[in-house]
Amino acid sequence: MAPISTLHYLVVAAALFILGVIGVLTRRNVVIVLMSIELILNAVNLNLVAFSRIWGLHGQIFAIFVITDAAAEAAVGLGILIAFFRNKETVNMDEVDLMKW
Amino acid sequence: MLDYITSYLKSDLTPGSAGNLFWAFVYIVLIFLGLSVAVIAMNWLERKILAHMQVRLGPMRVGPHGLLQPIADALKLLIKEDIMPSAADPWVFWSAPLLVVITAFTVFVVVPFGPTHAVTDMNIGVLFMLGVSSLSVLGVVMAGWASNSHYPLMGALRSSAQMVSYEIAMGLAVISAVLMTSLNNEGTGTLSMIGIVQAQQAQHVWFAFKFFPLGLIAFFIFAVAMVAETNRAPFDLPEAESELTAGFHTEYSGFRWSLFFLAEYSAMIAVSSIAVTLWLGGWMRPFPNALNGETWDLVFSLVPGLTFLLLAAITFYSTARMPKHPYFKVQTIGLGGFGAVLALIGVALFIPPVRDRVQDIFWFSAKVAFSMYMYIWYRGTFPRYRFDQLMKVGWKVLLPLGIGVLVLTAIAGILF
Amino acid sequence: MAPVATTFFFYFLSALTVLSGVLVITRKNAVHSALALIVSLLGQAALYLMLYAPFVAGVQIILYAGGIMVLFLFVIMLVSIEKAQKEEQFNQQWLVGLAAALALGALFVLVYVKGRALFPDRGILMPEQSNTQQVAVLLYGNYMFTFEIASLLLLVAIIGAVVMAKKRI
Amino acid sequence: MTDRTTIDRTTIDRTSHLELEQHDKTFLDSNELIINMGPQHPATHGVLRVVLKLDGEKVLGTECVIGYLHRGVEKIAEHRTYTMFNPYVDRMDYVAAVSNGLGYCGAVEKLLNVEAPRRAQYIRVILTELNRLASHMLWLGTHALDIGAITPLFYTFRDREEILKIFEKYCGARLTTHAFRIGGCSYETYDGFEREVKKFLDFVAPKIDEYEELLTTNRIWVERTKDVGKISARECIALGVTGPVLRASGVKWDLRKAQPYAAYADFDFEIPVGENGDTYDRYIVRMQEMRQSLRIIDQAIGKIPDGPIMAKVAKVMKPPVGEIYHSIEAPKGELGYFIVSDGSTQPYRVRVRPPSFVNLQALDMMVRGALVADVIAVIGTLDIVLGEVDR
Repeated sequence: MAPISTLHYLVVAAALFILGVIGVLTRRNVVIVLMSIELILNAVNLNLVAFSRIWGLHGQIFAIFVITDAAAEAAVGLGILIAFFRNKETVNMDEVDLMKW
Repeated sequence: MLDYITSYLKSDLTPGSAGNLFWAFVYIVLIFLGLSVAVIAMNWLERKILAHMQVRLGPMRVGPHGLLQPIADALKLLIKEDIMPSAADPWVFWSAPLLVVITAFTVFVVVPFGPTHAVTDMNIGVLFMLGVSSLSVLGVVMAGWASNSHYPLMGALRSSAQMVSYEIAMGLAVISAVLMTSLNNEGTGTLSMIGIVQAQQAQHVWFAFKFFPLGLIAFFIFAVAMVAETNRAPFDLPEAESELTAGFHTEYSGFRWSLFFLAEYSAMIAVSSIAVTLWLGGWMRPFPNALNGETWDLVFSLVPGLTFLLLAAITFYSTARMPKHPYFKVQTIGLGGFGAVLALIGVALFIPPVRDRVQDIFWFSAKVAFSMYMYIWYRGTFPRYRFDQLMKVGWKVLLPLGIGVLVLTAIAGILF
Repeated sequence: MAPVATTFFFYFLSALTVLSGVLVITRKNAVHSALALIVSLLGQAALYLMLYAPFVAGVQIILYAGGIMVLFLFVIMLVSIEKAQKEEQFNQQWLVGLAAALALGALFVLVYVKGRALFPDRGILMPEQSNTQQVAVLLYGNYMFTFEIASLLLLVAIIGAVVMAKKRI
Repeated sequence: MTDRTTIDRTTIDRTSHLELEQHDKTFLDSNELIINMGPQHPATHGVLRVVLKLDGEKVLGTECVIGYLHRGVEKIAEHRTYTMFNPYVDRMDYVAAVSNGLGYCGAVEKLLNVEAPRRAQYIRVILTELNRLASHMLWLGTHALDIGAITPLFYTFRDREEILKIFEKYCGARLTTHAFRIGGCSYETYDGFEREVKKFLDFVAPKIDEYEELLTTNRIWVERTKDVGKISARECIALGVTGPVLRASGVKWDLRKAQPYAAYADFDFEIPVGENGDTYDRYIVRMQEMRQSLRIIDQAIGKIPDGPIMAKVAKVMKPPVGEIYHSIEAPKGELGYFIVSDGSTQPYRVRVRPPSFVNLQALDMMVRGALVADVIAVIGTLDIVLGEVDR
């Protein structure tokens, strides 16, 4: 087998990214959509870390920032979800069609 | 092959760092066995010590002084019917105890019982330990949710909130210890568990006594947070018997329940070993700064053997006090045999090569054992906190204290 | 230490990561999805270790698997999911979504095939011992300002989450 | 969508009936989770079932479901003669059986218009106060256990054992003593009774200090009990709550002083009262009461008179037609017996006013707006015995 190169990692990351995109576009459950976003962010992270192996550590720093961002996004996203659920009693994405309540 | 095996013994690296798979495997097996024995012993000791604190005798029937009680319990749990509620989520219900056990055991990969006695030495050792032990909360949440019942769910919500909030105070305390490792000529600290102990060796002080009282306060924060992390009294709200019957593992029985039990005790040992490594000098012997020199080294190196001889003496004393009745014959012989084994171990620990090898492991285990005793003591003494009070302690007391200690440690590190 | 069985571990871990990724977007039950995501994240943490990024791996385990996912599970337990499970799981535009994803995949394939030269196979092996230090030096040196902004972002997120989730202010 | 009213202790409607049917599916919103605590729960002191309506951890209301230990004691009385019914009352509050007997015997004696001799009265006082100690010790142990302190339980049980030994020596039974007869006492004191009781007093006084040492200034204990399950004197009186719960709210009401029965008028003792009516005050009041009991026993032992232990009572009792209400201060509060006689050998009707049952009414009021953990603490502090609640 060929030795594992950067490209191998990139392919894994691409697969995860596509999975995340499918999840975001097709699922109706808000929680799962949020989790799909996490998948996308993670795919990006994997790319960054894989590149950091070639071009220095900056990629890892970016990965850490992305994780920070993911934490912030999850907190706000879940907060919105709770507020949404309290008003609509559903977690269906298609019902999110009001700008205010 | 033989070379491969013996070559490691001469190196002063951990098997993981030396890349020696054979010895790494041996260490893993040893730690697994040792941990199981420790949990069994802990079970017996906790019941005995609690009993004696509460003016009763504790287990006395199975074996002399109840020595075989934990084994009887384990057998009972294994034979018991394993019940799964019909409305439970089978996969999650099934995997939750496994996850808890796996995380509790995985932590021990980086615990340094001595300068070379660890499975491996990661340069993110502390981070790894905190990370993996924080995974156990997932198992708790899964167990509570999968049971599909009110009490477990409330227990799971309580414990996840509790574990997540105390992790922060814990992390702050850990960082101030890591900060202390950087007080050398190069100014480089380390996250490696072995590196932290070596830093304490280089500075000739346990970090608990560094920058008095800063180190002590950080140790105190960690000591409180680790009790909360492991859901033990007085922070045992998730499994508070009088409130939530048994919390997140109410619906578990038999073998699966025993896995939770095993995980709880090994998690206690794990966090105790982090505390010992970070603040109590890991495998260092006591008083490294005040009582140093060859003579003291020799004196302290005799302590392991003496400890075992003392235990043997206590056992022999108890044997002599056993009732002289044919009914107790087997038990008396058993207790005497146990004492003889202890005495043999004690004598063996005086032989110089063994003595030198065992030093580190003995001191480390002794400190962990002390920490475990504290756990039992807390349980015997304190009432239980209420949930809002628990959160108050975590966020309003420990967190500001942790930040303060961290800042002051940094300042002290620059000044001194 | 020298890595052992890199090829095997790479394929094993990436299979684990991708398969649990598939589970994330296909499970009916949100808790199962979250658990699959945790497995996927842990697999990725192991991949980071293989890429000589132990610090990022540690952060991934603590923050992602131990922190964010617990938050997710917490919320899933708070909102009732029984009703959501009985409903239709995919929305009407699932064909469009699938097509978009396929197009994206084709784009990736194109880029990787055409731009192969951009990603040299030789990897500069980072000295494992000082990874944490190097990250720290960069983080508190070059990226100091970014770091501070990130802390601000987190503060805003905390306030935002509290405001959103509170029953009444 | 249900109306989302703010729930906090000051604005909460403490009297409205709990509507269990009306709830949402999850507990994200205000009024949601219904939890069934008991009848098999480690902290409900028996087979009490409390249905809790929760908002997260906050209690919106409770509903007590009782009757799991109902044995129809009052009905049994209608088919037993006055003497035959005497042992049954021991089975109501089985941790304070002597008090039950004292109340019943006192009531029938009043009905018959006889009075027990002085010596019998003194023995009654000694045994009843010993029993008050035993009951309070059991309460302390279980209450502390509910709040999470497991050790006091064993200490109190160790010391309660000494009391039970005295009971056993006196009348042969430890728990359901049946110590008194209508008209006096069944038994003369055994040899060395005074000496043993005195020895016990010397033994137990430092033990009470020991319990206080473990708990009174324990930070966690104080935090868990201060301002928990508060009830004002007004609310206590409105609900008919008596005993230490009432006294902890600041009402100096003790039947031993207010309408002395047996020989209580002869003794010098104080009525400890609290101020806030919270769980901590109730704890302090009961601890003080234990010390006062020691004082009473000490005085009683010192001046126990000689003489007969039985008054002249007919073998077949036929009280005159009429009705009587007699109440005593049992460890848990006012224990009253209402007996209607139709002139036959059997009572026409016996009605017991059990303190536990009445005090349990206050549970809902005390825990509304509190947390789940407080419910446990409050059940513990009310000191209920299900045998007495259900009868």
